[in-house]
Amino acid sequence: MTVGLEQYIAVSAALFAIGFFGVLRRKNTLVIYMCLELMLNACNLGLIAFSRYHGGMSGSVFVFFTITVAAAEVAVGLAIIVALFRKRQTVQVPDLNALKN
Amino acid sequence: MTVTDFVPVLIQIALAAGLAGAILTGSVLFGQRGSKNKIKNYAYECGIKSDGKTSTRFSVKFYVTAMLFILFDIEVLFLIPWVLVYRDFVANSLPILGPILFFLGVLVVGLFYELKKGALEWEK
Amino acid sequence: MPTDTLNSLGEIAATNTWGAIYPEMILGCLALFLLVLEVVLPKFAHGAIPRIAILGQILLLGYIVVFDPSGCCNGVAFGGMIELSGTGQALRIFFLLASIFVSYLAMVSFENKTLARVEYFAITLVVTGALSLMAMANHFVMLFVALETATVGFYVLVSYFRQNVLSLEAGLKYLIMGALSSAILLFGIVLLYGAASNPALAGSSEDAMNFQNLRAFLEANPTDSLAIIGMLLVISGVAFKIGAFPFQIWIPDVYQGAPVSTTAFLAVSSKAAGFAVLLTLVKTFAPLSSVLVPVLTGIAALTILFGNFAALTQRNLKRLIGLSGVSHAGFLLIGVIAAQAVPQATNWVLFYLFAYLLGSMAVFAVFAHLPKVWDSDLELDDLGDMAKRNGFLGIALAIGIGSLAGIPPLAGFIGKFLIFVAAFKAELYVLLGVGIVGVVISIYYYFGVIKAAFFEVWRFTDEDEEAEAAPALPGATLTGLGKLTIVVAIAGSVVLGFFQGPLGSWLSGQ
Amino acid sequence: MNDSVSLLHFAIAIPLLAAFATLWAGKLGRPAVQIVSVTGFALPTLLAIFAWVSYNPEVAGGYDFVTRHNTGLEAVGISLHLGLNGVALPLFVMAAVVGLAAGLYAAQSKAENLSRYLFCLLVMQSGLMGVFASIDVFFFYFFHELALIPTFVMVGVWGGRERSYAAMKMTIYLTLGAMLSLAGLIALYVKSGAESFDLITLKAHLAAAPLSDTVSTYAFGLLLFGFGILVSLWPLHTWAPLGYGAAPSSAAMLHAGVLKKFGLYGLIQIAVPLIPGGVGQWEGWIIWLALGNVVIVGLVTMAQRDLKQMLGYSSVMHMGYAFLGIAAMSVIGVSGAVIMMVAHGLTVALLFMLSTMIHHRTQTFEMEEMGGLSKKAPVLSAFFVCGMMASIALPGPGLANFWGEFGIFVSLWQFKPWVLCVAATGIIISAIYALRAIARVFFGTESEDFQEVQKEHTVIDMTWAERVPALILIIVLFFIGFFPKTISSSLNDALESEPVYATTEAEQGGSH
Repeated sequence: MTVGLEQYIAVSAALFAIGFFGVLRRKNTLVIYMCLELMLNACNLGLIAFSRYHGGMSGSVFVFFTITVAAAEVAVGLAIIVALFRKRQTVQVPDLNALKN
Repeated sequence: MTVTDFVPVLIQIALAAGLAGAILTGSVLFGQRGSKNKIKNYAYECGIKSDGKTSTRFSVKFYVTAMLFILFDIEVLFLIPWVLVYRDFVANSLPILGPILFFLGVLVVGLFYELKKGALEWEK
Repeated sequence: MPTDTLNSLGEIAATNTWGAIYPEMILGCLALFLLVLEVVLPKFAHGAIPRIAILGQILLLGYIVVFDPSGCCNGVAFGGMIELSGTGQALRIFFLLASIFVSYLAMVSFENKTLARVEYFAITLVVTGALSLMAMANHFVMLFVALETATVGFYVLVSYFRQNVLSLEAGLKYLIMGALSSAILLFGIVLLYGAASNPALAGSSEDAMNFQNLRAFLEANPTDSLAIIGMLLVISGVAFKIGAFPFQIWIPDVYQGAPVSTTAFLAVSSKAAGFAVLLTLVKTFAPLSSVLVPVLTGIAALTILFGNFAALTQRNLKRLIGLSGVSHAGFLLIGVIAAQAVPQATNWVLFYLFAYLLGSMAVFAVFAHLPKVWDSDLELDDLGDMAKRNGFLGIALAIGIGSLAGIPPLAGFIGKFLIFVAAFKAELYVLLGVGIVGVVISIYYYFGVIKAAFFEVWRFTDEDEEAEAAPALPGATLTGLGKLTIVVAIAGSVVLGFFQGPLGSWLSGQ
Repeated sequence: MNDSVSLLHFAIAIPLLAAFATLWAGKLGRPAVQIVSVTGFALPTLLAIFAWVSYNPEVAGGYDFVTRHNTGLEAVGISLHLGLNGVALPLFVMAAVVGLAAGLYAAQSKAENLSRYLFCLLVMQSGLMGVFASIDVFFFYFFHELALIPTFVMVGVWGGRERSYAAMKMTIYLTLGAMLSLAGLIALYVKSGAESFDLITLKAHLAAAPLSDTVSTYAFGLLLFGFGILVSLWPLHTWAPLGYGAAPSSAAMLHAGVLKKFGLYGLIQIAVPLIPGGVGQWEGWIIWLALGNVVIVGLVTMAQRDLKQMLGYSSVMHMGYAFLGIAAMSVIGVSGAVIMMVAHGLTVALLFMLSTMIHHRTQTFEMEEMGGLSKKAPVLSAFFVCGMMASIALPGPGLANFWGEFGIFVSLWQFKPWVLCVAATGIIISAIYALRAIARVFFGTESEDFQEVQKEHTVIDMTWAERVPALILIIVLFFIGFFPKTISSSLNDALESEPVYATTEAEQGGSH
């Protein structure tokens, strides 16, 4: 058996799906956040695979930017989560219900 | 690629597992048994019951520093390709110095701001 | 490195017309300058920094409007990264105007709060620059980076009131939703890139994320399933940003929790940027319109209906305005769909956006002056008090709401009217019907706001009694600058209603 | 292209400016408010009368005082195109006169926060002047809405019983009607291929290339039901009595008297001439619904005990005649409808005003609780009797309404005699409720409620401040009644120039 583009894309799609459902299902904010990062990295994998197998660099270049963006998101996101934890002493989504009308 | 390319990985996994298994079984086989009682099975055989969580919380400062580190660490990503093509660009008089200097300038301003705000001071 | 590569790089470098994006450059540098000022200046001088930010933006806006209202040059630049056009220029002006209002609102709502004052304005500047780059993007890399710069900025702006749980929760919700939508968008881009960069297919290209190349590829093979899935994912990602139907869940909570200035920023600028992107993407995906148009039509209809019906039951002011904003997004979507058949519709969407900007800013400016410590818990009942205490704010609210409701002779009416004409020309009869129903429903809750503000109060209060009680609002004091800002917004709404004048002919001429 | 300004611009702009001046004059006190606002109402009236006198029907296209300005949407085919033709002129004058009366009455009324009240009224007035003066269909709609919005505010803020509910219901209904008619107008704009909202351009295009049957069916349907809601066409009329019942008198005068005619005016000037095909397809609907107005609403009117409610219903009822006159599509019928619109505007305004005066004296609108008012207020009762006689179109040359209904009935006779027979019952119905109202309110013995009221404060007759507006309305009513030619001649010329009316006239072999 040979590992080709299809396999990479399958893995990337699988990772993306896992991340997506994780975001929908999980209760712990930090875990949700990890799932989001997982989705971004799934996209990176796809980009690299495509640009490796189809030739052309733009995919690989895009990955640089994606990683940077992901880092920025992590920084800001964790800051918000920490601030919220200090205020509410919890990061469980069901407990964060002040905004229901 | 074919599966054969992955053989070294398999071998490594096998080696690691085997080594770990070997050491454990060795200690069971050749080690001398002491008397089994609860006290002896505690961590540190000093007779004092251990209390408190085994996992200790870190100060949030660690996280802040880690975030800042990531942010500035990522920028290296853009410097590596720059370094690789620098000579060719200069040789063909393509603009390359200006943009990267502007980029670094922004970074430096950020670092300056970060320092002045005391984000890196450990004791406050 | 091979010479032909270097030559092509040289050609690309030749298209780096930095002069063409001077407004964004200036905004970014101004933001850095503000940060430096903060750490350099002594504490007592920090009050000047917001004023410096606003002044700088006003100068920049004035320069653009007076000296190059129609942009320095058209066509693609930066190796196809951005496309300069009249539309881009109009949106540039739009975002600048919006961020001036937003900065002022922030100044107002930061009074009587203990907060870091300065970062807000720096971030606003950066986000504004990012948004107008987003409007000009001609390449998925540019689009994604600009979009994320704006979004990450918004995370901070939404959760800026660190002492207020609502603000933090809104921030977290926006964070998760925003990141999710970005990820979906990104995956869509990946699939499109994978389809369009496939050498085996006709019309593929190495730089497949450039919109022209992508369009060429889609024209070559319009039935590529990978590309279609990718397109749908990208559209969903953008739909998150504009709060269109299945993806509008975050809107009410985030709008309620965020500081009022951020709410205005999200409602106006973020939405407008989303529509700018959508306009570009609809052009790019034109070969797939057999799939795209039905999807967008469904989204638009459901968005209008949902937004209006959900707004009917709201008591909280910011939730109400947020949900009415959802229905406005639906109307704009009608314009975007029509733009495929009717070219002028693009300019009419722009006109609608300008009208929406003025109306919303008037309303949010009134909210910023209402007597509550946290504007998150403003209710309809707080309005009556306001109209009694301060007739000026009352008039401003009436005009702003009227313009949002699309009541003549206000700008919002002209905007809706143009959208309807576009829909008729494009023969979108279903959407037209839904739009009419939506207008009638929306009248109901906008009317409720007016009712809460005036019906009891206006009749039984005396002008002179008002005059002395005018500035006595516990929330924030209404300064001369504040009056000026509000007057600009409402005068804009009224004048654009009667006389569209230069803006009208400029947009029609674009 | 921008022309010089004409008196129409002033007629529209003066009330608007006066409105803001009034708001500002509120700081200076009541007299200032009254002076400024009355000026704002009087000047347009003078301009309108001047236009009436100096109107020249021989001008090309039938439109006099024509000007055109670009407001920035010329690329879309919209421009501020003003002018008056034989149909618009009488309504324009009527709007000005009723506005003046309403303004005079409001200025001396005891409304709280008078300056704001007059502000709304003046904005409404400027919208009304604009509606009948604009040739551009877009601005025709635009000015209508400009006049409509203050109505909601006035009903909601200064209204009487259940004003919130009434204002809400009016707003929803009228917005729906306006939206439908707007859709119809856009349909004309797009489907005619004219790419212009200019009525004259549209006419030219559609005369050259008429709309296809399907298009004309739905376009006319949209306009018919859109306008129909605005004119309170049965069974979409329920907002009207409720709204008028709750509205403050001046607002009711202006809306029932003038603004409501917008829909009929739109049918006469726009819908029928531009989509002659549509009328045929909807003829049955128009006739049956209009008969519903006349008969069913007429019977409902008879059942009313509340004076103001009764007036509201009767105004709804009379709209039915106008619809029938339009359905006949003959010059005589349509001109009759226009004359009736003018006369009805003046009459209903007068009656709403008088009913409020009665309320001031009896402290109630319940006709059961009144009676014998004529002894205390003979002048008031004289005015009221006169107004009632006018509104039921008492045969006789004195009052304008008679000419209107007469023309309509003649045209119906040529058109469909059976419709005439059904519609004629309306005369009896209206005679019954009118006479009964007069008898209950003014004659007979004083009810004990009324005597209770008299114990608290003495009932005085009409003051001069109240008489002046009433006199203005009555004088104009009689003037048109005695000299109907002053409007009908130019009106008929204008209608003759519309092929649709002229041809049907010839077919039905009628003459006038």
